[in-house]
Amino acid sequence: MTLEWVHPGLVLILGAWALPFLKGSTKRIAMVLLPASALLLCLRLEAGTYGAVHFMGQELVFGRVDRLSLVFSYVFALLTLVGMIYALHVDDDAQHMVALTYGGAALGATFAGDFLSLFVFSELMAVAAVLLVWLRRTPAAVSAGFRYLLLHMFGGLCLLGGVVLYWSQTGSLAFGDMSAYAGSAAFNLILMAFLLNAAVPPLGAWLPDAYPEATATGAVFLTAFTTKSAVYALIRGFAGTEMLIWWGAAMAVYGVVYAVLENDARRLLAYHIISQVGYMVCGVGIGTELALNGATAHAFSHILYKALLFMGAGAVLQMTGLRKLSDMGGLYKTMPLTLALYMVGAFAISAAPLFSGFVSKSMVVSSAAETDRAGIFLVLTLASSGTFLHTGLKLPYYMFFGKDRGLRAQEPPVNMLVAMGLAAAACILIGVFPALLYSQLPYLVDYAPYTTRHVFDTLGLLGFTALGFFMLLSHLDPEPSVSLDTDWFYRRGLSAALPVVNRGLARLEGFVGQIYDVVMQRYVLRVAARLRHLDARVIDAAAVGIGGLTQTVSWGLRAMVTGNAQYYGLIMAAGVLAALALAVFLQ
Amino acid sequence: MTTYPILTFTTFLPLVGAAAILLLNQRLARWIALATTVGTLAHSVPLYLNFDKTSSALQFVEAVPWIPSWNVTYGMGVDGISLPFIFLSALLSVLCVAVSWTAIQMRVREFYAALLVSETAMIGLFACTNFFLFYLFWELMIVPMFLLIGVWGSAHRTYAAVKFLMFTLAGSVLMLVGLIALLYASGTLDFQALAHTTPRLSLLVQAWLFVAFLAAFAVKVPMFPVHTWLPDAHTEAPTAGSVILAGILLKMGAYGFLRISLPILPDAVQLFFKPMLVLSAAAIVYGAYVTLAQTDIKRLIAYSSISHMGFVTLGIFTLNRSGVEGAILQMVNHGIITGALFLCVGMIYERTHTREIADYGGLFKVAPIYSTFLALFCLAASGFPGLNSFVGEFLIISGSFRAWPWLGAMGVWGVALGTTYILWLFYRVVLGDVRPGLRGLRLDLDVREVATLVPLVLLALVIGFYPESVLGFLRASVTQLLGVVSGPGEIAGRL
Amino acid sequence: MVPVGACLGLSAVLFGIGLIGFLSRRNIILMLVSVEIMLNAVNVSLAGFSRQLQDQRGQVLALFVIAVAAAEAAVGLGLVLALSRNRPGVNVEDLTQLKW
Amino acid sequence: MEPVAVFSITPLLAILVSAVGALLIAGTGERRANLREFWSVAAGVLQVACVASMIPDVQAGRAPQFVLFRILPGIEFAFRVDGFGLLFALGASVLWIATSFYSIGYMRSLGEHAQTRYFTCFALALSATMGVAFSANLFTLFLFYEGLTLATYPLVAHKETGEAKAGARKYIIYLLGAAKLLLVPAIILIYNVAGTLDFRSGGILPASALAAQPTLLYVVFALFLFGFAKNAVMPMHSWLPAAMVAPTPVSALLHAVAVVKTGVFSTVRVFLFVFGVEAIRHLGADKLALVVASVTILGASLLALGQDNLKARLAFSTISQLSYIVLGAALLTPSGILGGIAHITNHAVSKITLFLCAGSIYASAHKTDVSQTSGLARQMPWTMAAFAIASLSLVGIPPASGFVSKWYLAIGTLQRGNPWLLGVLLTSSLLNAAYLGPVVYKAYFEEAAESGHSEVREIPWMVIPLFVTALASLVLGIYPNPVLTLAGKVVP
Amino acid sequence: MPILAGQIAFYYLAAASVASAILAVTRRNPAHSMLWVLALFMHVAGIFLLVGAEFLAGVQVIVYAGAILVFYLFVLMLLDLPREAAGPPFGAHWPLCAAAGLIFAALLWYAREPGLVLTADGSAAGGPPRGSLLAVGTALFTLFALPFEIASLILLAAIVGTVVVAKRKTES
Repeated sequence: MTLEWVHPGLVLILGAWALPFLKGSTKRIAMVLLPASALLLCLRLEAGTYGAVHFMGQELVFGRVDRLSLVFSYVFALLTLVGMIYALHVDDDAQHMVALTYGGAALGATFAGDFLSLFVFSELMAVAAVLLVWLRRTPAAVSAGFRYLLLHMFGGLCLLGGVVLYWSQTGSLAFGDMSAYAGSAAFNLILMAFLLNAAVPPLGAWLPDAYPEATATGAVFLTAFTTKSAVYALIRGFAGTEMLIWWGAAMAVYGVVYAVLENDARRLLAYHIISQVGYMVCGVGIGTELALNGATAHAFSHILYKALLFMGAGAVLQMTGLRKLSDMGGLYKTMPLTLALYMVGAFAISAAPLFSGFVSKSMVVSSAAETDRAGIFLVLTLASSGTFLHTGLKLPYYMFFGKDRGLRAQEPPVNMLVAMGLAAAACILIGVFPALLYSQLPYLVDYAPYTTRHVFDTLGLLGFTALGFFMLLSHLDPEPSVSLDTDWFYRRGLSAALPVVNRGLARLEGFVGQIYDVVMQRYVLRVAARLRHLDARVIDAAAVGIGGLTQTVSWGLRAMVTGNAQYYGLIMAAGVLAALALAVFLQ
Repeated sequence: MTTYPILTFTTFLPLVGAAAILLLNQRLARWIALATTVGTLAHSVPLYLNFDKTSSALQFVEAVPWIPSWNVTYGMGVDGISLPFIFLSALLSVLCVAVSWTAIQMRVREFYAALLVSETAMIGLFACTNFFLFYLFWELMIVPMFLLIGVWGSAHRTYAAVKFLMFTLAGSVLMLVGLIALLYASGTLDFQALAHTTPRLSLLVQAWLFVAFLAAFAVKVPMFPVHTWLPDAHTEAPTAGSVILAGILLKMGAYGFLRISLPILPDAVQLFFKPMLVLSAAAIVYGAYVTLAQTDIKRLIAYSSISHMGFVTLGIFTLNRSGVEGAILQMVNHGIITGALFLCVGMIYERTHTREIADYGGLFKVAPIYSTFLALFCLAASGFPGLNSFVGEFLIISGSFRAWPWLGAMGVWGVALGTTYILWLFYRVVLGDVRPGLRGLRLDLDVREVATLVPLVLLALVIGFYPESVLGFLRASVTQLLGVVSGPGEIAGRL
Repeated sequence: MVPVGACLGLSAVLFGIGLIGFLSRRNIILMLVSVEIMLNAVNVSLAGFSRQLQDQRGQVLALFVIAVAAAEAAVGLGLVLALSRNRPGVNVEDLTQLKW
Repeated sequence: MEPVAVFSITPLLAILVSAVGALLIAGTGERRANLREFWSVAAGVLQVACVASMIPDVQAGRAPQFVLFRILPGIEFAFRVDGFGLLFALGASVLWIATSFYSIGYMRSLGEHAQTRYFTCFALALSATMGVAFSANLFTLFLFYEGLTLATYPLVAHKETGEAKAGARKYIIYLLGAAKLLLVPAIILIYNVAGTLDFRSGGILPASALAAQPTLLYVVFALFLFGFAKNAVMPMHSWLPAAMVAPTPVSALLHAVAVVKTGVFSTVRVFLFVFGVEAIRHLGADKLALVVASVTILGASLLALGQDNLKARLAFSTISQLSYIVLGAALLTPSGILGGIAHITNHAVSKITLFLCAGSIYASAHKTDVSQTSGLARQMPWTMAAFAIASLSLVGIPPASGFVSKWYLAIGTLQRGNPWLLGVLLTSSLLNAAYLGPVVYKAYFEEAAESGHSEVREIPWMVIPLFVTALASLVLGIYPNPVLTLAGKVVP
Repeated sequence: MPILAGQIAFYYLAAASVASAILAVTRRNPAHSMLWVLALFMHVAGIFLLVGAEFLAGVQVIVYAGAILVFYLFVLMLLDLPREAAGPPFGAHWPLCAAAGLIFAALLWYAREPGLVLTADGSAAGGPPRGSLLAVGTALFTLFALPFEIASLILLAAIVGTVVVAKRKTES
């Protein structure tokens, strides 16, 4: 760790441990100061490689700084700052520490130059995210967090497996473009790990399952880091993989469809993250400079406006404690400011002109058009219309307008409003001055978003969607339904499979455990008893029997002694007779 | 050699002692017996010290012509194989006198006289160098043992004594016939001459002689089918009787194989060694199984002796160096351990007057010193490495693997069962909760009893860690013995 | 003029008869008498041989046989007298006290 | 690089130190408890000193050697210290000190009976473990291996309840039975074939024997693998859960460090120093070991999932972790073996922390089951922190020591080119997370079921040692070089 | 011709003695058996004469028939046995004894060496035995002096024995 270069991520991670020892206002200042200083550090960084370390015979690079990683580090640091401001009012030290660590880990992953440190930081991110979910301390949160952990462990292990395979084949751990190894086991494993992190269906079901369970402030951080760092990794390693295009497109549609069905506010937004990330994945898949620029830009802007939307929904949750759209409504009277800031986010996400979405999403869409993938172009535009429908219209309408259920919630605390304001300002700034963002993008940008035709097309699209929305308003009432998703598999399936396996194994275990008893008790002892019986009855009896035999013979002989002299005479005669006959005949 | 006839003196000193006891009154009997046995032991020590380990020839030889017409001389001499046993007999006799110090109350003089006569017979048998004397001491041994069991035994002593007599006599009668046939066939009865100088007998004669001697030795060892007298004899014999019986009497049979069958009838041994191996393996496993099922402690240890002696015969008939050396070592070990076990059981029987395992339990809490001794001897009996019978079993099983691998497996199975029944006995008797019956009695050992057990403990440890002390003597004689009997199969050609 | 074989034949027959008498008669005295017959048979054969071998030692032996027969008869009958005193009738089947 | 033998008595001293300690402890008896405790700690410290004094020798390539008796030609009662043995001994003796402190607290707080017997047997068990670590040949190893079984029997049967007795009985029957039935013939056959029992780094089997009797040697290999029942390989494992009936410090030191590690240590010792890598590859016996180890790893982890009792769960986790080491050795690749050996220390450090935490939970909060641990973190912050760190290491998450050995094991599987084994390793780490995770997150994130629980106070005597070992497992993860250099000495 | 007369006499004597022996053995009344035994003794004496053993014949008649037989008769009278009333004269096992006796006789008859049977003229070759009475007397008192004395001793013992055995025990 060369001293002159301080890794911004490390600042956040180590700084977090200082928080519990600070009191009251000094703690608040520190909470803001830490991310701010990290942002400043990132801004001051120039391209180059720093912090190379020799660990277990491997060459680890902690600080590989280039245009791509810089962009992502800016947005991550910025979001950490905004998130911390948003969470100033929360007095649970643990949440802050975890949030900072989470941010630090994301920065770490961005700057990671080799697979090993990337793996280390991504694992750290996974653990931090789980803790964020768990810190909500509701049983639902805890089980959701556990499922999140399991899946990310699986992801982590695939990454580790892939890294090890890659390392054993190439001998180096450098994290660079992998296209040369397309198709190899290592390539697939690493790709799968990042896809899981990027919440690509069917592996992405953890996102809508875990994010709504997090605390109001925690969710803001969750939206940003894990998915976008995965996108960053995909951009760096897997640009131009054909397959990603189709995955991206599918994600876009999948996210929108489920969002429309969804009733829980933050789960709707969570589904929508998947659809937006779909755009980025699709961009990476296309792989042209424009597409990659688009993906990066979209990631940048998406982090900001998605955080803004979550802050809005979080504020409402904070003040009203409600999650379901079906029991919200009529809040515009008491929370006008939140509504306004929320609408900025809504317009940004639906890529309305003068907002950041317009600037970044269109790059990806047009890159699809350039590489004449008509189908993809069509799908992406449809998805963006869907986005405007549910985030832009359905959610605000039912949350703020809709039936007035007499909820008289006040405005959220000041720091939340300030944070939302900052995010909204950023979105507008990028929307109005795209150059700000374009200059930071990894490749030269010669794309002009504000062409009249493009503006008109977008406005037309938005208008039609609005029209459609108001027309079908009655059908779109959110019912308290639970949408089935692939996470059913490991939520129900696994928990069902586990006891069956356990019962079977426990029985086997019991059997093995008892073997020694069975063998010892039944067989050995029974054989021993039978042999003892044999020994006593047969062999001993045989020996005693011989004794008995001699006894009976002697008794028999005794009977011959009748005392009658003539018998003796007869016997003697017989004896002599025999001898005589023998002598005579044997002559 | 030394002009002073040390062997004759060692052999017949106990006889003199016995006569002295019978003449003097009862109170002095114990002390004279102790003095005589200790004297004999002292006498056998110089034997041990200046014995020349390198030569396999007989040492301390004494020869006096006795019956010229039968070419029989009164010959005494000792070589590597018989020396350990002489020392063991002397030692065990001392311990027997010590252990029956308070145990024997009635007819004390006759008891000690019988004990001393048996000692003479034992030492004489191992020290003699011709068949005639061997037979004479063999027969002499039966008489005192019969008396010991018959007079001072417990409940069914007469049955056991008569059974012992019948079995042993049946065997030795056949030996007598063999002896005479041998004399007739080869003209002399001297072991060395028979083994080396006289021309080898024809296979048929050798076979018949082998069978005749087998009968006598098999009953004594005891081998599998003819073993049923041993448990009865052991259960009924007094402690001293069991110690002598297990310690030395069983070894006379095996010693017979080594001294007579192997060197003099080598071709017959080649013919019969496979069935003998099977019999020994059967004895090991069968003995072990039946031991498992016993409920009476002494009977259990008796059956365990059958299994252990099965090992000895297994070792002898592997006919390769490590097997035979292991067998002889195991004979010494078995003498020590089983002798010690019987001493322990005798001591506890003296206090509780019951031999049923069910009546015992939790001895550790009531009699800690006794339990530690018993623990040590049980470990030794189960072949714990570092104690003496591990080395013996190691050599025997290694030899049997070389001769016939399946035998090795049976041997190992025997060892495993051996560990089970000994530790199970120990578990039931010593661990567990204290039986009500045992609570009142003053169970722990007094100084005399500890003194009797300590020498055996020392021997077990010394042989365990330094078996060279016994093996050193055997090496030369065993090589010479095996030279006569060419070993059957040397798979790995090791050693 | 008397062939020895004939004497032997006669002696054999007489001895057989004596034997039958001795083994089967129930009266002790008659058993003793049968013994006398057997002894006579022996004397006949001795005489025959002495004649055939021209050697008088046969006859001397015969004499001794007679002497011994006399002694035996005397003692036997003495015993019979003693026996008959404490038991009526001298029947050999009753005298079985000596059985072990 | 065969280390040059140098005469030195320290290995014997290391063994005698704790044996004498045991005598002193037994001598002082119940009356002067503090003095007795002092003796056991002093013995521990001395033992570590002895063992540590040999580190420079071993590192410089010298192997301290000491021959006591010559039993038979080719069999001696002798000691020889090499990197492998030293590493194991160091781990065991250091952790003994920690456990001694811990058990003082544990015994005092629960007021257990027969504490003298407890500490004496502990010291004896350690001297036996040292014996196994430093034995120069199979005979000495077998002797101390059996001695260890006997020394630990009273510890397992400490509570003297019916259940404790049954567990102890099963414990002794499995270990003694397997030793007698499988080990003795194996040792004898090896003696027959090789003529000697000494350990030599390339293995002692003559080439002629390898060619002549491959099947016999394969059988002997299997006999050794299953004979060392203490390595809890699948069919021979069920004594370990049964031995959980022992008080926690016993299961901590013995079933995490001394007893089970002796089993695995001996197995690896036999693989590398009696058979040797080439011989095993020639016999094809490594496949058997790999299959058995994999089955054990997966089976035991799955079983651990089903156990609600915390100690039972840790027991099954030990069984699966042990087979990592066997797997490592059986891979026959340099880094695989290195990983296996390193895992001995890493697993020891982390597993002992887990067991100590379980003990402290039981002692302070009288909770034994995983389902009862909800909300414990608030009441017992230090214990749960240690538990978390140790489980991180066990699962193999980077900063902790478990990751280092798992990393080398993974590379080992790849050097052998067998992806399936990599699969086994990864799935089992997943399973580790599955059965250790709930304990941690229940303690931290679930509210304690019955609020207003009586004041649960962590006992300092117990918490300090377990936190030290937890930190140790972290430090070994971050700075694994000493462990790796010692282990490296042995890798062929 | 004298040979023929001798043979006829021998055949008569043989037949007569066999018949009297059978009758002596089978008579129910002991007295009758005694008389048949007397007849047997007389015929045997005749055979002795034929064979040339005159002294023997004389002793036979005097000692055997005269003394021993008479002695038997005395005892018979003394015991005053009732006629063999009770039960059959022969023991239950008499067929066995008969068989034994007959086999015995047959064996001896078979065994008599044909060679020994001299042809009629053979006996003549030897001529009359040398003064058989003289020869026997000298032999008795020279060669067999010792056995002669022993014989007298036996007789003495018999006399004393009989007296002791048969004397009625007086309450002394």
